[in-house]
Amino acid sequence: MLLIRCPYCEETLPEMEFTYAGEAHIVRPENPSDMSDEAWRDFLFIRSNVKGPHFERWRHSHGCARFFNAVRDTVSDRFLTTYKAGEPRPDLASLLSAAGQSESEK
Amino acid sequence: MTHFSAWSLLKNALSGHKNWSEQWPDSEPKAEYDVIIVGAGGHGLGAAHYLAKEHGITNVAVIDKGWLGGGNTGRNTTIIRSNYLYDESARLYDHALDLWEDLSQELNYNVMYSRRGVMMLAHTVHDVQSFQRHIHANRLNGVDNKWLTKEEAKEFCPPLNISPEARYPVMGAALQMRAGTARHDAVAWGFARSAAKRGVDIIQNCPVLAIRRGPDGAVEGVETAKGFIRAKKVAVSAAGHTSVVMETAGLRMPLESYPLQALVSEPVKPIFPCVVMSNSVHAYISQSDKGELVIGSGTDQYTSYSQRGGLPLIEHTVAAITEIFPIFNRMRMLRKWGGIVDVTPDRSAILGKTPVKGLYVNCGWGTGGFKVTPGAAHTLAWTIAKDEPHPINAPFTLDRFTTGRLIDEAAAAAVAH
Amino acid sequence: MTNFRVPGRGRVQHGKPVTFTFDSKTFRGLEGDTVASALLANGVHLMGRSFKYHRPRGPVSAGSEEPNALVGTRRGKGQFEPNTRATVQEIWNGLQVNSQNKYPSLKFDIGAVNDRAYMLFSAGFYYKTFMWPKSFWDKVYEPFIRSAAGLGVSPSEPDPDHYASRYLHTDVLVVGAGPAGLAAARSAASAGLRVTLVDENAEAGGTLLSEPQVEINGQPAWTWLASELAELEKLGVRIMTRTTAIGYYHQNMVGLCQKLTDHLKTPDAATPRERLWRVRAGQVILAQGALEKPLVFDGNDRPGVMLAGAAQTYLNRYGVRVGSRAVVATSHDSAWYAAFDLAEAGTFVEAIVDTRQEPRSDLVTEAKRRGITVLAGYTVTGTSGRLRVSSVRVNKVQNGKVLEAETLTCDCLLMCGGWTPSLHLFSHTKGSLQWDPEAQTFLPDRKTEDCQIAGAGRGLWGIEAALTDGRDMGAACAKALGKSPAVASVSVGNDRPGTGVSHTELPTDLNPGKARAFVDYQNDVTAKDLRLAVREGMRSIEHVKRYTTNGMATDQGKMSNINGLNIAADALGKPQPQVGLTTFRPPYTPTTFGALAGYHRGDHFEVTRKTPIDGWAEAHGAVFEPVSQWRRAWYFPKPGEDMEEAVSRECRATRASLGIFDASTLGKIEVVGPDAVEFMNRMYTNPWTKLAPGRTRYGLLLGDDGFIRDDGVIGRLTNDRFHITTTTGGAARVLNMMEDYLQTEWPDLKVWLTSTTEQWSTIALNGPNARNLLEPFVEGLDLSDEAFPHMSIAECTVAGFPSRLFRVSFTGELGFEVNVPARYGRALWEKLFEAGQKYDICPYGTETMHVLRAEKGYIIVGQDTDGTVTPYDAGQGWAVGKTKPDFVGKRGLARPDLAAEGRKQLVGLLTKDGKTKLEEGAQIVFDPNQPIPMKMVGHVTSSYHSVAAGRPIAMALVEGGYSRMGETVYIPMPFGTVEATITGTVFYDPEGERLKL
Amino acid sequence: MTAHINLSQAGVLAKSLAASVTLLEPVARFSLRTGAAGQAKLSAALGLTLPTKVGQRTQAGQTEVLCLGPDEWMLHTSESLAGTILQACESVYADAPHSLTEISDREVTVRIEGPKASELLTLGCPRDLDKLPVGEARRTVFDGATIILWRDAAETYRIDVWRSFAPHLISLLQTGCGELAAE
Repeated sequence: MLLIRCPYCEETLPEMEFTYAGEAHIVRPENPSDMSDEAWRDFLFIRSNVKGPHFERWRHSHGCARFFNAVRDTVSDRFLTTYKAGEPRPDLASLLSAAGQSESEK
Repeated sequence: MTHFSAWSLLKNALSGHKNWSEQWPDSEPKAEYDVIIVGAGGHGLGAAHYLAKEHGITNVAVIDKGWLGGGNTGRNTTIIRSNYLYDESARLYDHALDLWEDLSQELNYNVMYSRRGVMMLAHTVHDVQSFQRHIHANRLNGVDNKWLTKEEAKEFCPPLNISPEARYPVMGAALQMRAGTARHDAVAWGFARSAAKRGVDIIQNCPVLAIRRGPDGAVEGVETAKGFIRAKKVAVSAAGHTSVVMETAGLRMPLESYPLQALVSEPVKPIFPCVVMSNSVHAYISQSDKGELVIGSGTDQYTSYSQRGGLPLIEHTVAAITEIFPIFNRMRMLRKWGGIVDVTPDRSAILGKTPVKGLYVNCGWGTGGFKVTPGAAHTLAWTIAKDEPHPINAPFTLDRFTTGRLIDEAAAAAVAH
Repeated sequence: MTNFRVPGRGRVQHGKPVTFTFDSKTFRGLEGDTVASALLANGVHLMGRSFKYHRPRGPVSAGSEEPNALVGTRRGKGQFEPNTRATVQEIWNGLQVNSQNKYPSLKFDIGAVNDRAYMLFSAGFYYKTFMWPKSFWDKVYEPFIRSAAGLGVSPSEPDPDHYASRYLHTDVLVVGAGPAGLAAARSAASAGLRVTLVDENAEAGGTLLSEPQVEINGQPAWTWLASELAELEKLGVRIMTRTTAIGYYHQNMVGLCQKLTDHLKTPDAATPRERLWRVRAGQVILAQGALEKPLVFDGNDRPGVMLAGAAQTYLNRYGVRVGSRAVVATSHDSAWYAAFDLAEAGTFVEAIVDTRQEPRSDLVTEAKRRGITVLAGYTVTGTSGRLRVSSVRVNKVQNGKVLEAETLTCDCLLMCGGWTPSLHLFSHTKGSLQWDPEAQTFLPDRKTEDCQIAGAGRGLWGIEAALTDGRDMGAACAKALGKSPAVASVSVGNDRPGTGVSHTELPTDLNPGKARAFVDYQNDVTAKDLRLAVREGMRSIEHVKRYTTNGMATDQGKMSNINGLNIAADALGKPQPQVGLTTFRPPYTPTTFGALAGYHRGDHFEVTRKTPIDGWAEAHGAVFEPVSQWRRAWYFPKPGEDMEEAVSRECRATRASLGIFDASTLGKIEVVGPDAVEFMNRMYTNPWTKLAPGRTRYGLLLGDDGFIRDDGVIGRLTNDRFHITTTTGGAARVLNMMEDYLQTEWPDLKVWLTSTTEQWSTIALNGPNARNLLEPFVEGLDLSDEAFPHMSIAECTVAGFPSRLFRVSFTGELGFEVNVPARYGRALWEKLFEAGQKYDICPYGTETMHVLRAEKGYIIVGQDTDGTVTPYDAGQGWAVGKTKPDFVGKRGLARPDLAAEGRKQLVGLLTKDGKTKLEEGAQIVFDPNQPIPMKMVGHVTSSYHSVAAGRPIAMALVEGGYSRMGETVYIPMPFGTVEATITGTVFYDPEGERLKL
Repeated sequence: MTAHINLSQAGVLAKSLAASVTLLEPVARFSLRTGAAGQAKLSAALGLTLPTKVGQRTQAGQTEVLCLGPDEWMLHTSESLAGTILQACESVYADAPHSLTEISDREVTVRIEGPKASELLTLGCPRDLDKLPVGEARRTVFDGATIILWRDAAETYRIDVWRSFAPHLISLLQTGCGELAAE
């Protein structure tokens, strides 16, 4: 069971309170009707399915009920960071180096 | 290579088993192959076997980042059935079932395909409607599947609790008598031995780093930890890692990889005669030849390659099992493990050609890949050999996600695979 | 029978005898005994039979790693469990114990014929045969294999005991209460942290319990232990014994299984049998010690052959001599001390056989002083004795050559092949292991979790080393959590540090092809099997393990993995790390299903949601059906009525006069804010702008893929306030989907969603008398058709209760839905039911609701649609606001296949004979005479016997259905083909006159 | 277990040496939702300050407000004051658009108190209760059901839970009271 920091509650809490909500930063286009079938397929179905740091969404469904974003390493399942919906993608390089340090401290 | 039989076993027994030959050599890569298959699970090794046996294509390499059969082939609950709703699925899985029935003889390797029947429990009116829909469709498709009253279900599987007081009372069941289980490792080993015997190279511990495409966009070969290997045809059969490999060929896939957990109990004398699946409470169970209760669970909620999985899911699965089979409450969980399953948006596979010339794919089986092993391998081999879809795998294209022509068993029936 | 108990020795209560039965024979032990120690005290070693060869077996260990001494234990009805470790199960007066996997008896077991034919049952033999004739597999071969397998028998009755679970948050979790664990807990606790210390044994102490001679800080070990435990209690450490850390999960979550009653004669009724703890720790300290390795030689599995450390434990902890004439065979110093202790306790030690040419001189001197023969540089090449070892065959080894054999008489053979650090939990974390060529074992390397390994777990040997390391690791964890611990110095006397060497099979002068040198005792895997697997091309330890089943027994390789690895590596001519170590998987020891299920059994398995009116329905004989988490009244049979009769009556009564229905489970969402209408326009297919306050409309919700997700009637209360209803099963899903769009895609919208599903009790009144019944109860609202027409909503009071009143119908009759605050639901229902008597009011359930709506062609999402149906397919195209620029699903609907001709469309079906009721789910074809597989063109989604239509009616999805009105389709059934005509879906009151009353 | 628990009858549902579980009398409950812009005006209208940190509570007379999320508050007040609350908020709707929705009957409240109250909650609540300060509250989960957990004193809690989940939750608390007392 994972531990997840809710960026709205500012607490690190058990996974049991959260619901996974798929890949992050897949924005629903302004005018879907203008999109090609391929573009719409990509929006609906194509996912990066990263092996490593993955930008994803969670919902604090049994808490503040907010959807938020997270970067999680899908190999270790360790969260590199979480941030509020609407905030820009954090810089991966700096996240990884930060994580690297905390690893080496062990 | 020694032919397996009671006689050869006896003969070797008398000579202290000193003369058995290798079941497959551990090959080093050649510079070039006609076909390279990425992923040495049952699917990949099976495709190699059928390429060699039915299409005479033996200059084939099956490459794996680890040991053969070390992925989902060796990590699943070995349920085999074909009572799917849609014609496309029913044909494919029933084709697999036909192959399963002769596989031990075909491979001269006892894969212990056990036709003990797979029973799916209906716990709600909606389940009943949906199972009836399956049974009628199966009947008109020539697929074995029949309805049991709850009393008949109890008779078929005595440990079953059919009390109306149960939280999810059993309202009846769908039974495919022809379905069952098989010994998962033997499937990988049997295909490997047979393919190797026919000249296929099995290259283990050799991660594929990238699929290389030429100026015309066609496949040229694969970059591996042991260097570049040339091939005009490459088939990716890498289960949970498929999208990672396909990405290197510039193809983004409609796939997500989830952790799936399974567990076994301590071994006991025969008590459980069949396979039982319950989708309302999310649990699958059978008893292995060794006596262990083999129990399958659902996937964790988040995508992952960690193969760890959490405790809460195991708690729920075991609770579900003891809810349906209260006599097992004092049994003990011996071992649990995790696998990585690749899931498509419509829970059906992608099997066959891709937009890239010379690149073939076999993925997206979710939790149901084992049962279709020979069927997927057999039709994929055809497609690779002829560079055209096999009538049975033709509907399982990537294209369907653009057109919307999905094969959505899950949406149609909420039946887990 | 000789008594092997040593008076006054050990931690058992010599004054407190306990009797129990083994294979129905009564035995006497002492309080504090395990089944194994008590039987050994009675001179019994034979406790079980092996898995494949049914060889006689006795305990080889004294702990949870035991592979041989597995028994069935029984307390009473339904309280039986197989495969219990005799070395762990504590005895109590009346405990019933049975041996397993034997017939007719443990001493004479017919299954043992397998042992004669062992050559046939080599590794993987079943892959190579049983293939001809094919038909024999199901009927003959597999049943034979299955009945041969499987150790004990399954329980056969429901379990009367109950189980529990808890969450626990602790700063430091220490696993293992041996010297290292105790010291670690002390350091961490001294820093003021929340510390939890767990141990799988009945009491804390670990090795100290087997080494009373040790002196710590000047105190005898057991005195120090008592005071240290008291000190830890004082510091607030939570100490849990009989508690096994079963698994190590993400981010320092550790699962514990605590046994609470298996050792008690009469447990308290309120006390659960076992409790699962889900522990979340800031830091974890793994102090699980090390496990002793057997030596691998011919006949190393005979009863009486056991680990030297186990013998030492039986003596020092339980006061039991495991034999009167012992031979000790070892490659490690530790076994020498076992020999000394036994000798001192009166067991005649025939000889200490050490595989090393030059054992430690001080040990040799000690042995000599005790008059014990020392055979250094020897190997063990065999044992004899049918049900108990009676002699050992040993040979001198000189520069690699095995010389002639000597035979030593004995009744027990105590072996030690070195020790393996217990790193199972560490390996659950996917932490990496490093092969240590020096110690010939794996040690912890890279960590993935915030944990420390202390003591023998990382290869340290001896009590002093363990105490010091534990202390320091505890301190390290405290520092990691920002605390400064107090660390005291420790002094240890009579410590027994030692070293040893590691072996594959011991060298022999006999034909190795004939040797039965066991590596995995329980699964009967011999060294030969492992070498055969390698010969057949199994190159990874995973393959070897799976091919031979080495390490897959109920001890999960605790006894066999390292010996197996050494032999496989030797056969492959590779160093161990290149062959790999099979990953240990949870649980550490087998864990009962009951403990994992915890409270979630019976009606607590999952929540059952009930409406405020549920109690009334139950009191009035309703039959219920589960619908998602809810239970709903399905129908209300009168005495003697079956379902069909009851439903027909309910339908008739409702259409004739008045029916009352509990619709409280319908999902309800309040949509409020200046942008409410804009949100509704984007979310639902329908246009909402023109819907006036006080009016309602049927709303259709799609996914962005264009397929139907949900539907329901939606009322506009004010410009900025909508009252949405959803399907019962859809409520949570729909709200989540709406929040998702609102929060992530349209955060700019000023609108908020609140679930009001359970705020309201919803009572539906349907039938020509609905208004007549309701009117007198209503205040503040004119119910006339003119003032309050079909599809209206208003707030008023009903029977004095504040209410939201809908005029709406899901039956085709004049209908109202009264929403009152949940607490009043039952009261209002009873008032209406009472007043309704004069209209023969009839309570009806979900089945009648389904029939009545089907007569009107109203769809049920999830029954007439599945996840592949569009609004146009379902005949709901009218509800799609085509002129709206966008709504969820609009683009999806335009995808080629969704816009294609000839999709399956929802139509009515009337069977030609007017009598046959189609089966829901039945498949439809155009050509009934085609061969199988047939081309199916659709299926029946709803089918009922309609009282109103006086005939069976059905709805179905049929390819191109709309353009086939009046055409005949065929439904091939097992009993014959049914003909039906395609019609519209409205079978009753097509003009909707009855809604206008 | 979940047999019949009468939710219309306030009173003690379980009592042991470890803890007691009491169903409390109904109160008026509102879900208040508004953006940052509206908070000041609504605070003024309600005569209290809406707390802005998730989990914080404020009380003004009989009205108690809990911040559940960045734009969400739970109001508890006496039933006699319900109307006043409605009017107060209504009066500022134009300048401070918001959603005020009555949910008095959506949930019920049980009080848990006694020497082992905190321990009792560990049967179903995965939170570290040592990190929930007295005087605060959180929305969290208990054995699968969403709850609001109010900590009123070291060993005194209130749980708000949706009506239909209450029997499931209460039956587990009843089991726990016996279990803990037997320890």
